[in-house]
Amino acid sequence: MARIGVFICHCGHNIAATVNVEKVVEFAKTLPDVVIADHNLYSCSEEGLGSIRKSIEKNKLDRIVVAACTPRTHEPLFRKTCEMAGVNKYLFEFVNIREHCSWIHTKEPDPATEKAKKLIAMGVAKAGLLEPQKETESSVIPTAVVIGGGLTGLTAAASLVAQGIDTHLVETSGRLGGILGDIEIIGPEFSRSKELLDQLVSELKGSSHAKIHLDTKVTAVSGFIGNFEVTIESKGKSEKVPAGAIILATGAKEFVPTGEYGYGSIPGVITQLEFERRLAKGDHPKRVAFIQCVGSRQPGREYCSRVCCNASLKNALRIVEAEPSSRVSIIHRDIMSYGTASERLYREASDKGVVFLRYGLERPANVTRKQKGLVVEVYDETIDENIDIDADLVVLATPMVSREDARDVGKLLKVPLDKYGFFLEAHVKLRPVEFATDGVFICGSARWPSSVSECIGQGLAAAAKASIPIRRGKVVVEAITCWADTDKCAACGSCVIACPYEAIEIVEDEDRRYAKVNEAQCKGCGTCVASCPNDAMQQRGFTSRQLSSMIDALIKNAMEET
Amino acid sequence: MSVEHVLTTCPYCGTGCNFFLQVVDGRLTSVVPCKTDEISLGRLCIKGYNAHVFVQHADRLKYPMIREGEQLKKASWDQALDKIVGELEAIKEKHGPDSIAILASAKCTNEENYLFQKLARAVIGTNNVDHCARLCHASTVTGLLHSFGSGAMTNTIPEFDNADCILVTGSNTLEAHPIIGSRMLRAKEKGAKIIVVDPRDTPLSRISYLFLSQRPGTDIAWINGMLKVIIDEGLVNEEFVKTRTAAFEELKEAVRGYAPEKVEQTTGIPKEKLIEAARVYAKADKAMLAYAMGITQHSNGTDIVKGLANLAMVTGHIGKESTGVNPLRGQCNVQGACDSGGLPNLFPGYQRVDDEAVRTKFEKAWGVNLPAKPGLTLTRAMNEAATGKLKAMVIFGENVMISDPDLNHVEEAVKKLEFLAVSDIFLTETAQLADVVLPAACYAEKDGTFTNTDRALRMVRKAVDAPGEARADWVIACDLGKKFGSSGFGFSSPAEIMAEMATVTPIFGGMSYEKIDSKVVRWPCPAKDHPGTRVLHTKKFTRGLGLFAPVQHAPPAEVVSEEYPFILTTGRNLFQYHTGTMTRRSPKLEREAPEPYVEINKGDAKRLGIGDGERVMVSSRRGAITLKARVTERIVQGTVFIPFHYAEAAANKLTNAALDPISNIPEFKVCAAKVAKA
Amino acid sequence: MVNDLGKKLARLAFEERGADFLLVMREEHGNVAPAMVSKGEDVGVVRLEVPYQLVTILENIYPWISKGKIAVITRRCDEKALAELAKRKYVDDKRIIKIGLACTEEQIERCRCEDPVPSHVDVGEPHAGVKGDELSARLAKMSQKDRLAFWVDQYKKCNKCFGCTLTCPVCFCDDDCVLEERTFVAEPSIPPGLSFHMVRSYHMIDKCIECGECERACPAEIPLLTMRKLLAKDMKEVFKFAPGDEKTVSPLNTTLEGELMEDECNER
Amino acid sequence: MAEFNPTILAFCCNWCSYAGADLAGVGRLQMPPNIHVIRVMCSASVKPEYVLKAISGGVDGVLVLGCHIGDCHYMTGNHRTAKRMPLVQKVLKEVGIDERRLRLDWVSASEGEKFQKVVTEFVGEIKNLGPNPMRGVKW
Repeated sequence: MARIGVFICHCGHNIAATVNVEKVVEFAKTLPDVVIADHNLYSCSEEGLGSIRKSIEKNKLDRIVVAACTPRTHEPLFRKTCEMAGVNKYLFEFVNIREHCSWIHTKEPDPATEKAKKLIAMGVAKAGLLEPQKETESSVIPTAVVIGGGLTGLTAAASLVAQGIDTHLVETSGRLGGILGDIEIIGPEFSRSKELLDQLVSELKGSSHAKIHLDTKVTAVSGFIGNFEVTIESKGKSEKVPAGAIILATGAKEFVPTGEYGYGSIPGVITQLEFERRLAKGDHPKRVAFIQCVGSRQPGREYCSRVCCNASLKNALRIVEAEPSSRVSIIHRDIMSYGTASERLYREASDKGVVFLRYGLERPANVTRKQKGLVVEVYDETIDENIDIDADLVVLATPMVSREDARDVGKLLKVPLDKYGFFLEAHVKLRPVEFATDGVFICGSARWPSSVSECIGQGLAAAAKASIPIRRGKVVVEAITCWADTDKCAACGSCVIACPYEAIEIVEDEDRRYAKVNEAQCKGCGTCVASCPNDAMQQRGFTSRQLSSMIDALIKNAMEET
Repeated sequence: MSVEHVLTTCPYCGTGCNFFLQVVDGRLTSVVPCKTDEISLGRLCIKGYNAHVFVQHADRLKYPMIREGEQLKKASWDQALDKIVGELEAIKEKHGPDSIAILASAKCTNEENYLFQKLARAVIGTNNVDHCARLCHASTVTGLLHSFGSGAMTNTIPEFDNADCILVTGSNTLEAHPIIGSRMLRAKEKGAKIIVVDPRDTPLSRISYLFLSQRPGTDIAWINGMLKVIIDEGLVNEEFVKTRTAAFEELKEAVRGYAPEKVEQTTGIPKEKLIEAARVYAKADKAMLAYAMGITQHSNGTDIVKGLANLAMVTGHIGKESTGVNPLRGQCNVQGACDSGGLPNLFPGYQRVDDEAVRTKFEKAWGVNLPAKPGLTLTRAMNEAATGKLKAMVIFGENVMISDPDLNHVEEAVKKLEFLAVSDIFLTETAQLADVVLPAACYAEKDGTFTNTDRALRMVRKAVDAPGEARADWVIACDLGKKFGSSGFGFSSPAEIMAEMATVTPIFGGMSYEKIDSKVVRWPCPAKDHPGTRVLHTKKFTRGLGLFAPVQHAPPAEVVSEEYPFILTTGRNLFQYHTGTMTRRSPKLEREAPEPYVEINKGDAKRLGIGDGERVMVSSRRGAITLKARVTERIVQGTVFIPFHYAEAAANKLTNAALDPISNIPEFKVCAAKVAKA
Repeated sequence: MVNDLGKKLARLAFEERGADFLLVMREEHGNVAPAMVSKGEDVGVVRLEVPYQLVTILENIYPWISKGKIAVITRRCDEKALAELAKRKYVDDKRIIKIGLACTEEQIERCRCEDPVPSHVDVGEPHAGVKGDELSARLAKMSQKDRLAFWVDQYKKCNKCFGCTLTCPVCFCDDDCVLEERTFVAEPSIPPGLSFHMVRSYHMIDKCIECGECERACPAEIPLLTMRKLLAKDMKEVFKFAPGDEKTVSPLNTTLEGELMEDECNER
Repeated sequence: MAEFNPTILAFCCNWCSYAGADLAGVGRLQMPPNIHVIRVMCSASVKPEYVLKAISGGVDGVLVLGCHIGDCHYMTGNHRTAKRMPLVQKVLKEVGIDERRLRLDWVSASEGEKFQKVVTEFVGEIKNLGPNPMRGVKW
């Protein structure tokens, strides 16, 4: 029989001002298997943690319930406290009576108190059924695979190689550098992209740790953090690369207009990237009109690509600096030139006579061809007037969009994409360059349209993150994985179909067939649990008996009250 | 590769469902219902579906054992049988044949029981043969014998379908006889009114038309109460009473004092309900009365049964299709064990041992002199053993150490015996005390017949071989007979035994394996060309006129007191069966009801501060057990219920061995108890 | 002695289709019994009008039959059941020889069967299916309250024999059914309450092939088949899915990609 | 008679809806105190059996909240949820229990307001539906 201790937190006034903590403590004492219920002003304070630790030892507690804030922030702290007191950290159950109770029922102290009681009864019921867990460890292959040979991929690879980590760089095209390869000058400091790229490439070529695969694509990925097997294919020949970590740096591509502003039909209407190539060839037109947000920030593609404004500003300056008499105008909806350096670009441009006109989505500019050149008809919102602009060249600043192969890559690596086809990181702030799938990392424009500096920063970040498991040499999997109760399993295979990670297989031994979970591959989503008709599939820390007991506790306490 | 489906009869309750045992290469793999079976209609209860599981259980007894000091040591069949014969002969020599008793078995076939009683009477020379019917329907046999002249169901199971009113009392039919219960459900769907009289709110009472909840031990009060209402309201079937019955005036006199108000005080049944019940039952065109242990297991069980008989006769609800009095027998062959003479006062076919003519008939048939004095009942035998008058017992497939009342007393008695031999399929609590233990074949390993509760002979067919050296009990009985030097045991098949039985047993006179192999035949079946009998007492009662018995309410032998404020009543649950030797070895059944529990009313529990699932100690003047409390509204305040299946908390440690003077049935259903947090 | 029907089936199974075993129903002891025979002369007096669920019997014994082909009398629903079993690798389709049985009108009536004719009829006269189920219609007309009352009354009669699961051809975890535990079925005794029946309904929703065996086996005569039919209809409406096809996968375990609901789910 | 105060169970996935609920708390967004949250890793691990058990036991409403389709932490977990729950509703409907007692919805980690809105709406809806009829049933 379990010996449960319940510790209820006042969180200063945060909880206690609404929930009658003393009453709840008295109630908790009446719950099955509860040997002690206590309360602290701040459970998470040194003092609070200390008193919990003492109580565990004094009362020989083997299950601990803390009713306080949210497990998403504080669970690790209390789990650690349990461990320090000699109790397996998985014998800890967190009840959220702040975010989910006191804070959202501030005007209803009595109902909030009743609710807190029920939540704690549910937590205690579950705690009674918790079992100690052992976290599994597996070794890590000291090799990394970087997918994508653009700036981001090169940066990541170079960083890994510099750390002495064997790294395979896989690039689908025949050349390294990606989009940056088409760009001569990089803003805002007008450095030459070539220098940057050559530097990185030479670092790689010069290292025994690096292996570069051009004209190569990834055709299959199996395994899990520490033990991936990446199948790459080049000119019909395929090769299997074992790897401990994978960095995804497949980048994005420029959106090619579909007839907007006469693109494709009117000569002289080109895209930013096409313009970059011309500039690289040294051809500097006199009269240029940039149109921003072509194909972005509009229904269907609502996002701002963030890099296009800076590109236009940079190129506008290059023109006026090359030939001060040039007439350059930037037709925009808003100028996105964040950060001090970019802000400087904007000011310089306007100082040097670049004309800025503001148009609205509902009244876009109109480009026509006259004998002496192109005419851009703009309705400028700020001055509320129609203006005609003569131009030799109209440059359409289009957004970066996801590559058409993004979805396939996502499927290969079992990682999610957002609705625009960009890859979704595990958490915007907490895990910005990681995927939910351990061991797979994301950086650069594959994640979101990124500037050169962002690509470099993220490339380095991803490399740093990826090197952690490789350096450690082993990975620990949190014990929330699923397993199959082989006695109950009827081998119907529902779980095999349901598992998003292909972590389950039906195995045969002697006369029996049953499901087996590869726990290193299991991410603990529990999809298989809900697919199992006879409850053979179970998830650690979320077994059906544990959750059912919570439901029973709710019913018992709620129905008796009414 | 062989797959067989062997048609046989369920070894559990007395309904006698037929089903197929599925056998794959000698392995019992499952139970398949028999869709064409007239009784089960291809439906089974959870026990039936699991009836194959215990058969090939590792715990089965595989070889004979003889006690050496504390231990039971493996022995050869000859050693074991010689030991038994030797011991019994010596004891008979020293103390006379009546110092020996044989317990026949409601789990054995008719043929086997016939041999058991023959062994006792013709070989050992005593009428000391009885079996557990003593604990369930002894009072039915005595009661109905008195009123009608025959102590069995007057109708057949399928007839429940067409009744307009079914009065069920002292029977938790949906749990104890699920497939008979299903017949009642069919009737209900057809519009029959079901009346349940029971201290417990049973699954059946919850869907009944009327539910009367009486205090345990007050049955005669409500029965007489109904009789009075029927008489006062002119609902008596005058014609029937005039032409078919005797002593109606005495009855009238007897029930005068049972006005509904007064009955309400005694029983706790609201008078309106009692009156309504009386009217519904009396006015029905076809009314079936069904009852079980709740009626019989009282120190005045015989009288209560007579009371029910009165109820049926007053209204003329007997002797017609779907109309009659139906004791529901609780074991696969408890009816048959009685039919075959496993009773101390009766030869096979309910022929009295003290009847000169009958005895001469059997003496001729068996070629020996037979004792005239009725023998000891099972319950009396235990007392005699305790006092040392009874020296030896041979027990075939019964587990008295769980099933009998006041177990501490039983244990003391059994331990006092000079010699005990037990034949069983598992090493039961009783077998553990034996001097010789014989491994028996179970129902799936032998041929024979069971008589189910509606008097139908049901074939039991061998599906698999018995484990190890285990033998069928009929073979064991024959071996013993021969070793005693008797000539009357040279049978080579159960069919031959049935043939002999038929010659001396009028009600079985026309029975033969050829006949019953493909037909459902119910006794009485006096002649070869006789189709058997579905409804009893159609023209006249077996005894001639139906005899009204004036019976009076008497308080139970033990009433509640300051110290023992609760009435304890015992019974079965759906998933376990009797002493659990079979069901507790069937995982699915064990999983449904794995541990002993006591049902206690919500109010009582609150008062005693007992929560659902908490451990409590229940004690009576005879003993105490601790078990889990099941807090429920399904039992009246002041009463607690404990299923008797569980050795670890045997309800019968508490029950009272107070006996009904006529039938000697113990009062399992009422004793005073106290409940406290453990 | 072997009757003509028996002879015909024996010829079909053993001579024409090379079966090693034949699973049929035949007369035994005045009853009709399921029987598995391996020789024509053992077939006996075959009787097909008694609806034994042979697929369930086959499923039970299959694990012990290591080799050889098994011929089994299959109604339309049995075909579907076999498909569901093969889908889950409980039986190897290649080892099963189906002898198609067209159900009688009475049987079709009893099952309220809409799809009674097997893909290949070997015995019996094909008859058209019947549309709809009288009770379903009645339930549809009822108020929610009355509908619940109806089912509660029905379920109150349940005494947990597990006949519905044990005799069901596509109920495959009956060695260890979750309904036997207290995890989702709280009631300690009978009747087992609503969750028992709702959980089973849910488990059946992507498997039930409407053979009606559960209803026939039910001692309480609960109209289980009607509930199955109602939910089968719902399943068709929501996912255009019906069990009984070896190639289809239950929608319950697949993603939304390329499915009707995708958009509707995207923004709710 | 006292005002009906429904008991409601909510399953929230760890990554989106539970975080969303936390955010609602942080924002002190007020809502009726009838909801009792059980945290699961993914809405796809919510066994339909839980819902059916809860409703059979008298719980007045069950809310299943997951990440928006496409945002699932486990890629396509919520796809399964999106397909299971409608059928659970059918099971309820056919037996005579209002399917609105079960609601499936999507709340992202940043949608504290939506959590508040969904909860408030649902509690209101359940109040209109009245107590779970199973509360009154005596087996």
